[in-house]
Amino acid sequence: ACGGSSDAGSTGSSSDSAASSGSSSSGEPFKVVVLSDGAANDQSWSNSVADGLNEIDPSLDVESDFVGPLTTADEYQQQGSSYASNGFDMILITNGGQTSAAVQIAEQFPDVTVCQGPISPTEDDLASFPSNFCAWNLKQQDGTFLAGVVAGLVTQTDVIGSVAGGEFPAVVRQPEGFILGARCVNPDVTIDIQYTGSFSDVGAAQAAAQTEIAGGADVLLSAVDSAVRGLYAAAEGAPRPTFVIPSYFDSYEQAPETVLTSVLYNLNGITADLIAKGAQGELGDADGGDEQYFNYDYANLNVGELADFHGNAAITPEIEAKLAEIEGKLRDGTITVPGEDGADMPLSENGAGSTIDPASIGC
Amino acid sequence: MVIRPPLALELIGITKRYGSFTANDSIDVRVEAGEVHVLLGENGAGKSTLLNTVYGHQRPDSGSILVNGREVAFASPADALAAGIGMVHQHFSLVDSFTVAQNVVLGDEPARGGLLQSAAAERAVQATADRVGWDFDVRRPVGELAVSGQQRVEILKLLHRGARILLLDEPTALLSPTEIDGLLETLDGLRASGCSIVLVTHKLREVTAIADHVTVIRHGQVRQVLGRGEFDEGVLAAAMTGRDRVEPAAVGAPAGGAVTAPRAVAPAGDVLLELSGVSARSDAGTPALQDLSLHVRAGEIVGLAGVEGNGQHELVEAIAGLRPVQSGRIALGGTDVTGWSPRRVRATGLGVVPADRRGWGVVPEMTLVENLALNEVAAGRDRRGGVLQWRAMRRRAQQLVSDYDIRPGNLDATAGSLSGGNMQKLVLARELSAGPRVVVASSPTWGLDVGAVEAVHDRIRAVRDAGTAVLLSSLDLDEVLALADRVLVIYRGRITLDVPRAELRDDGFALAMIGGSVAA
Amino acid sequence: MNTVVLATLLVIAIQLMAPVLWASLGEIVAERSGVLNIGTEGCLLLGAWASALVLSHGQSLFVALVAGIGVGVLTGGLLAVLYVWRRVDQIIGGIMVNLLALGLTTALWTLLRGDETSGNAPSLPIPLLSDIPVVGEALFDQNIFVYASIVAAVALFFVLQRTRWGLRLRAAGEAPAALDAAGVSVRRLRVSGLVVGSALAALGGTTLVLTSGAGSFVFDMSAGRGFIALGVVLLARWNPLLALLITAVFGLLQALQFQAQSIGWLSGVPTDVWIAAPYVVAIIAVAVAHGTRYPRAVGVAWTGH
Amino acid sequence: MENALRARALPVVGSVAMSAVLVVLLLLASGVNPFAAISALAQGAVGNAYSIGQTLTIATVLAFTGLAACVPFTAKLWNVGGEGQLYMGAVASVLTGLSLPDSLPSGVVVALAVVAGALGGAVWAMIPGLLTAFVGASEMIVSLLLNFVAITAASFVVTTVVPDSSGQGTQRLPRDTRLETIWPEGGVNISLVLVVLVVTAVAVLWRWSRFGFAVRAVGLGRDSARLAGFSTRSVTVSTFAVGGAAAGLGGAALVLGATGQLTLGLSADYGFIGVAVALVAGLRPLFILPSAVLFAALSVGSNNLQVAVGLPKDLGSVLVAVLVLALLATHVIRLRGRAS
Ligand SMILES: Nc1ncnc2c1ncn2[C@@H]1O[C@H](COP(=O)(O)OP(=O)(O)OP(=O)(O)O)[C@@H](O)[C@H]1O
Ligand SMILES: Nc1ncnc2c1ncn2[C@@H]1O[C@H](COP(=O)(O)OP(=O)(O)OP(=O)(O)O)[C@@H](O)[C@H]1O
Ligand SMILES: [Mg+2]
Ligand SMILES: [Mg+2]
Repeated sequence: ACGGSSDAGSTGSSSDSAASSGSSSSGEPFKVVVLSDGAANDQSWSNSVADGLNEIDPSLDVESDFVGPLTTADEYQQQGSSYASNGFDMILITNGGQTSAAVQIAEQFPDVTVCQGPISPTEDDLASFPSNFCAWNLKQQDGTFLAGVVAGLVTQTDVIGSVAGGEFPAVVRQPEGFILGARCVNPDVTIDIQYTGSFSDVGAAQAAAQTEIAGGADVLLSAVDSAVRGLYAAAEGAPRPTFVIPSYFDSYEQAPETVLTSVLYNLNGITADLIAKGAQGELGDADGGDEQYFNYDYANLNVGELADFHGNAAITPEIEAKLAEIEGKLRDGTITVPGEDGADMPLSENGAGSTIDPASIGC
Repeated sequence: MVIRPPLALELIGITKRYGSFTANDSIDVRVEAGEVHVLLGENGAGKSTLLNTVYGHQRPDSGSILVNGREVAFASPADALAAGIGMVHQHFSLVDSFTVAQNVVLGDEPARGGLLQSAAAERAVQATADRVGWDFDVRRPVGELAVSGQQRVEILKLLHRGARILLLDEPTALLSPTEIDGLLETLDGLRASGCSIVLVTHKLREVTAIADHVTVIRHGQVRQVLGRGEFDEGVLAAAMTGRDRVEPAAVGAPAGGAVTAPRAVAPAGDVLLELSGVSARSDAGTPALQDLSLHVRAGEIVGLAGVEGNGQHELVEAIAGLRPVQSGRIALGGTDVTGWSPRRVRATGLGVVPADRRGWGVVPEMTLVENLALNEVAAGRDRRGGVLQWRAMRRRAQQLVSDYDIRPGNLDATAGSLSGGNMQKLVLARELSAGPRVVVASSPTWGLDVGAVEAVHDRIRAVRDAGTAVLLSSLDLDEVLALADRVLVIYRGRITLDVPRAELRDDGFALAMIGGSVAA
Repeated sequence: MNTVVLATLLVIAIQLMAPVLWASLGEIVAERSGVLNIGTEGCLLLGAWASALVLSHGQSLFVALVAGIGVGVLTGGLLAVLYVWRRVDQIIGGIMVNLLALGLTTALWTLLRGDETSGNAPSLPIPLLSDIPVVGEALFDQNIFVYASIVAAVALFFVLQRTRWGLRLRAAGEAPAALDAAGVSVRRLRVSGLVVGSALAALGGTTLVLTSGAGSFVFDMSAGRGFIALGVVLLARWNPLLALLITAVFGLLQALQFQAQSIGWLSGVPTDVWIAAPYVVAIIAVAVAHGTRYPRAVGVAWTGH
Repeated sequence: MENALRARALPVVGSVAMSAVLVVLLLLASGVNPFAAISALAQGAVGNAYSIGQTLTIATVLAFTGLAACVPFTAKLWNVGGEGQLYMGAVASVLTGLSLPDSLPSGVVVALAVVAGALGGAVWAMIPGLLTAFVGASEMIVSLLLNFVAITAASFVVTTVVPDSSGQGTQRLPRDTRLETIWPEGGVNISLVLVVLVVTAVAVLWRWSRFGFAVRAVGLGRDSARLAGFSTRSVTVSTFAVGGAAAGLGGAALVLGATGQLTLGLSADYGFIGVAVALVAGLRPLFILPSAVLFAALSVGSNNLQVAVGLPKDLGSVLVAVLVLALLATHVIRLRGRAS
């Protein structure tokens, strides 16, 4: 459902597909590998990233590969260098915790473009990155904000919940954006946020969700990646109709009864966009482009679009209308969801979403 | 011509090799129905190997086994049991936490659809016990029984399974004299009821008391077969060792018999080892030593007699600093060493010859050099500037190996590769050569053959004569009588008898060991 | 603490208990037979993987159950080859088996999974009893696999005490020489112990998939439960009923973590403290229960028949 | 020495060959050309300067964790907590590096951070050491369970105590307070020299010190050693301390290396693979180095499997496990004195 579908490509090589030196002038394809923290078919973050590989403009003659799940810094380094040594031109890392590993690969292989995210680098960080390195970020809170809008309208109990894995900024911003969105349309909503410390422990995720449900929550946002299964399990056994909003991938098929919608961050679009930029030599200041940091949000690349409701009865036409209105405001900048850094109240701080005044951001 | 009934068990040309070493070399044994047939031989002669082969633990390399005239081949003990052969091993094979009944029926449990019929099992076991005339509470956990009781359970197991041929490997090693007499009586009864018994023992007195036939094995080969009337202790000892004639006295004679006399004059040395009012607990937490007091003087061997499990282990461990003492005082050479670590206790001049030489005496996988240096290194000697002095250690090891005639004397071989006797010599070499003021020795000749026993006894007498105080604890009464200048009896963690060897009266002595009241 | 909170706590505790309980039961059987199975974590993971795999190809719950058990049996067979036949050291072998299971399930789930989806196994409210306030729901309205684990604990207790196999199994762990002398093959007993034990542990994985995983596999989803089980077994002194009790306590401890995040005055405690709590408690308990000795022959390979 | 080497190395080679056969069969079964896979593996491990560097870097860490297993194992004590000790070493090291004042010379900071790493691992390992020595707890279970506690503690430090902007790693140490790189390809740093020194030191201790003698004696004959006057308690505590210190150094080598930070998934089971390293080395300290290189090569090389032949890289740990199990099952590696 994402943009980027394009003209039928000619198979010939494009003259500017050379972001890197060496192998590229003679019609060699532009080779890129994605290193991610999940499997290509995890029906979550990595699945969405991997889907992006099929959406690359065919005219660019890109050859791609995908590796996941990778967990430790060493694995990223080893995989990265393995591909780099095998003549790949670009390495895209979709794990926010691996900046050091990514920078190291970039330093070791100056001819290869290395992109890593999601991160929100400081000015100092950006200055210290090598020239063949690029950072990317996605404004997840735009997406969970929209999910919050839906949740705020759907909830019967005025209590919503979120189960999250690790307690670090890239995760914290998700539930905080969620409650902010809900409060934007429903001032009475409160949230129960649980951190389980694991993205794979379905038992813990389920227990956390059950606790929230027992406390009255009837719409749950997942920030636990693959352990979202535990949330389905909890919602299925709930005493009242309870919905789950998974992330990254339209998960309707996984649990048609409980999935309200999914927050799609358009990771596929981001992936395709970054690779296209790479193939066209726009990445890294060494090759003429001077951008090192790409921050994707709802306004610029539909980051945070919600998946189809698949005819869910809880979604009334009024709700759809309200949602469309908020989407419009997000797109035109009337509403600006706070970022992760900022003087006032970064959204990656615990409790921010429940304390920021919705009116102050344009609701 | 008389038609003789087939032999109960006939072994023909049994050969068993371990690698290049031949443990059983074409051995023939003929066991008649209803007899007690003794296998006699030095340590390592191959007796246990032979029994294990018959019982299906291992297959012979060649040779055949006939039971009641029919050739058999056992792949496992189960086959042997099915053919009516049962074996009691040198080390018991009982499940301590199981009841007598459970132990007895194990492997042939009355069950319906996999469900145990406990009541039926208990009744059946009780019936078997009654048949032999043993009084058992079949519901009692075996771990709570005394050694002799456990031994009976072992035999009961075989009888219950219908075994008619019993293979008993050193069943008397752990028993008190009274218990041995009881066992011999039992065997006599079984023989009378038609069972055939193959008995392994090192104690010649038992052989003369019960054997119908004796097969003497040396170096894996049958040397002699003797029938009743053809042997006495001297003949047997000679046949075993291959020497002309061995004085039974050296082996240890019956209590009160002719023995090497203890020294005529009682030594008047200083008290070098003294325990006063010592109490300690066993591993299980039960009282093991209760207000125990004893002393040993310089130049004196004090023999500590007693039935297995009356606190001997704990006593040795308490002296060595391995077991915490709850109350009382232990003094070595006048120094109070109560509560000291083994290292400090050792430093005051204590040598220990433990009963279990493989487990407590040597480190089997270390070399002779390392084993001979064990104490010195532990004491922090044998090093200069923190660096171990291997050359000096080696030199001393070489010296000890030749002094104590440890064979084979390859310094770099592991101690575990030594035979039992040589392993014991190694322990003695280490413990006695440092000039200890006190030596505590537990069953120092346990399981050793006649020749080895002599060597060990000579060494112990030699240190005694050099002025060392020796506390000798032994399950073997004969040994205590052969060596001790003064005899103590330990019973339930207390010293119940303390008399000079010369004044010892046989009856009171034996009685004391099983807890009878004593008038010495 | 109000009754809703209490009821939730109990429901969650019991449901968190089930996979650990299965693993503990499996470990009890293995250790009773004289084999220390450090590979329990791997068995759990493999069981979860197999069940989820067949479910993802559209198979029924029953097939998933069979697949879980089947993989457990196969794993037990492999362990038997290693520990019983080849006498591989059990601690090292176990660590390697865990490594193997983690790599294998991750790689093969990626390669082989289907795309059918399924949900949890159904709950089974027991009439009347499940209406009792607070405890009713916790005890009598649970997933069928949760009940099954409890039944299995009771059954295993009975089997160990009252059956011929149980008696022999215990003998194999306590005094294999006695069993051998009685003409029973120690090896065969241990093989059966490993196969049954691994199958029970694998059922823990199946349970995880079908009570919490909504029928799906997640990489490393066992999350250390097999290791907790090792401690549980020690504390329970190889008694299945005690294991039931102890795993329930562990479940409660873990369940508290989530209440704590909701309850105001406890929310200041870092989440990590709660996550580490079951392990810390297990360590303390293992240290305090120092008198506990393994069945005498555990960890020692049998060299005879 | 030479004979010992040959006696040790020959069967290892034989069994490596045997498990190679096993793996080849596995590969054939999954439809992959085994030669392509194996050459990919070799390429990945030693194919170019960079991969050689990486292999050496990982080998350094594995040699440390191998030592962490080897030292207590020699006294027949099961330290399977190398993973947690590594993490605690990393935590101590990073916290020290970050908290020391800038005014200190960077060399001093690095040295103190390394020492802190060793101490962190040692202190953590003393928990099972002391509990075993004085309370009689099972050192195996305690050390195993402590891994989880350590990893959680490290995660707390990362996300809460000194997080960087992502919250998934600690703040980074300045470049001049990281370990000096001695070979830029693959970022091989001075910890390689350190591990060789440490391993050699242990080998020397084993042969020439009372401590080494005591550890071997206790390992090979606990009761005899006790009776001779060696203290099993002090051997228990000290072997765990030394082993923990080694694992802690492994953690320090990781965080003070190229990245200069502690991240959430710092170790790819290095603590557990260390157990295999120690075993394949036959518990002989010097053999730990080649053994660590072997496992590092397997693990680094297997990363090349996917790019070259399309096999999931997780098969790398499968490969390691199969190799070790094959070595164990063929009795090429055998624990001495394990029968009791
Ligand atoms: N398990 C074994 N494996 C290989 N060789 C062994 C083994 N046990 C003993 N030996 C060797 O077999 C030989 C005979 O040992 P054995 O125990 O029979 O000695 P022995 O004749 O009884 O001596 P002693 O009277 O001193 O006990 C010895 O040289 C010993 O090293
Ligand atoms: N499994 C084995 N491997 C190698 N050698 C063995 C083995 N078992 C026994 N031996 C050796 O075979 C020889 C005979 O041992 P066996 O145990 O039969 O002697 P024995 O006559 O019973 O001695 P003892 O009187 O000490 O019990 C000994 O040298 C022993 O060391
Ligand atoms: Mg012998
Ligand atoms: Mg014998």
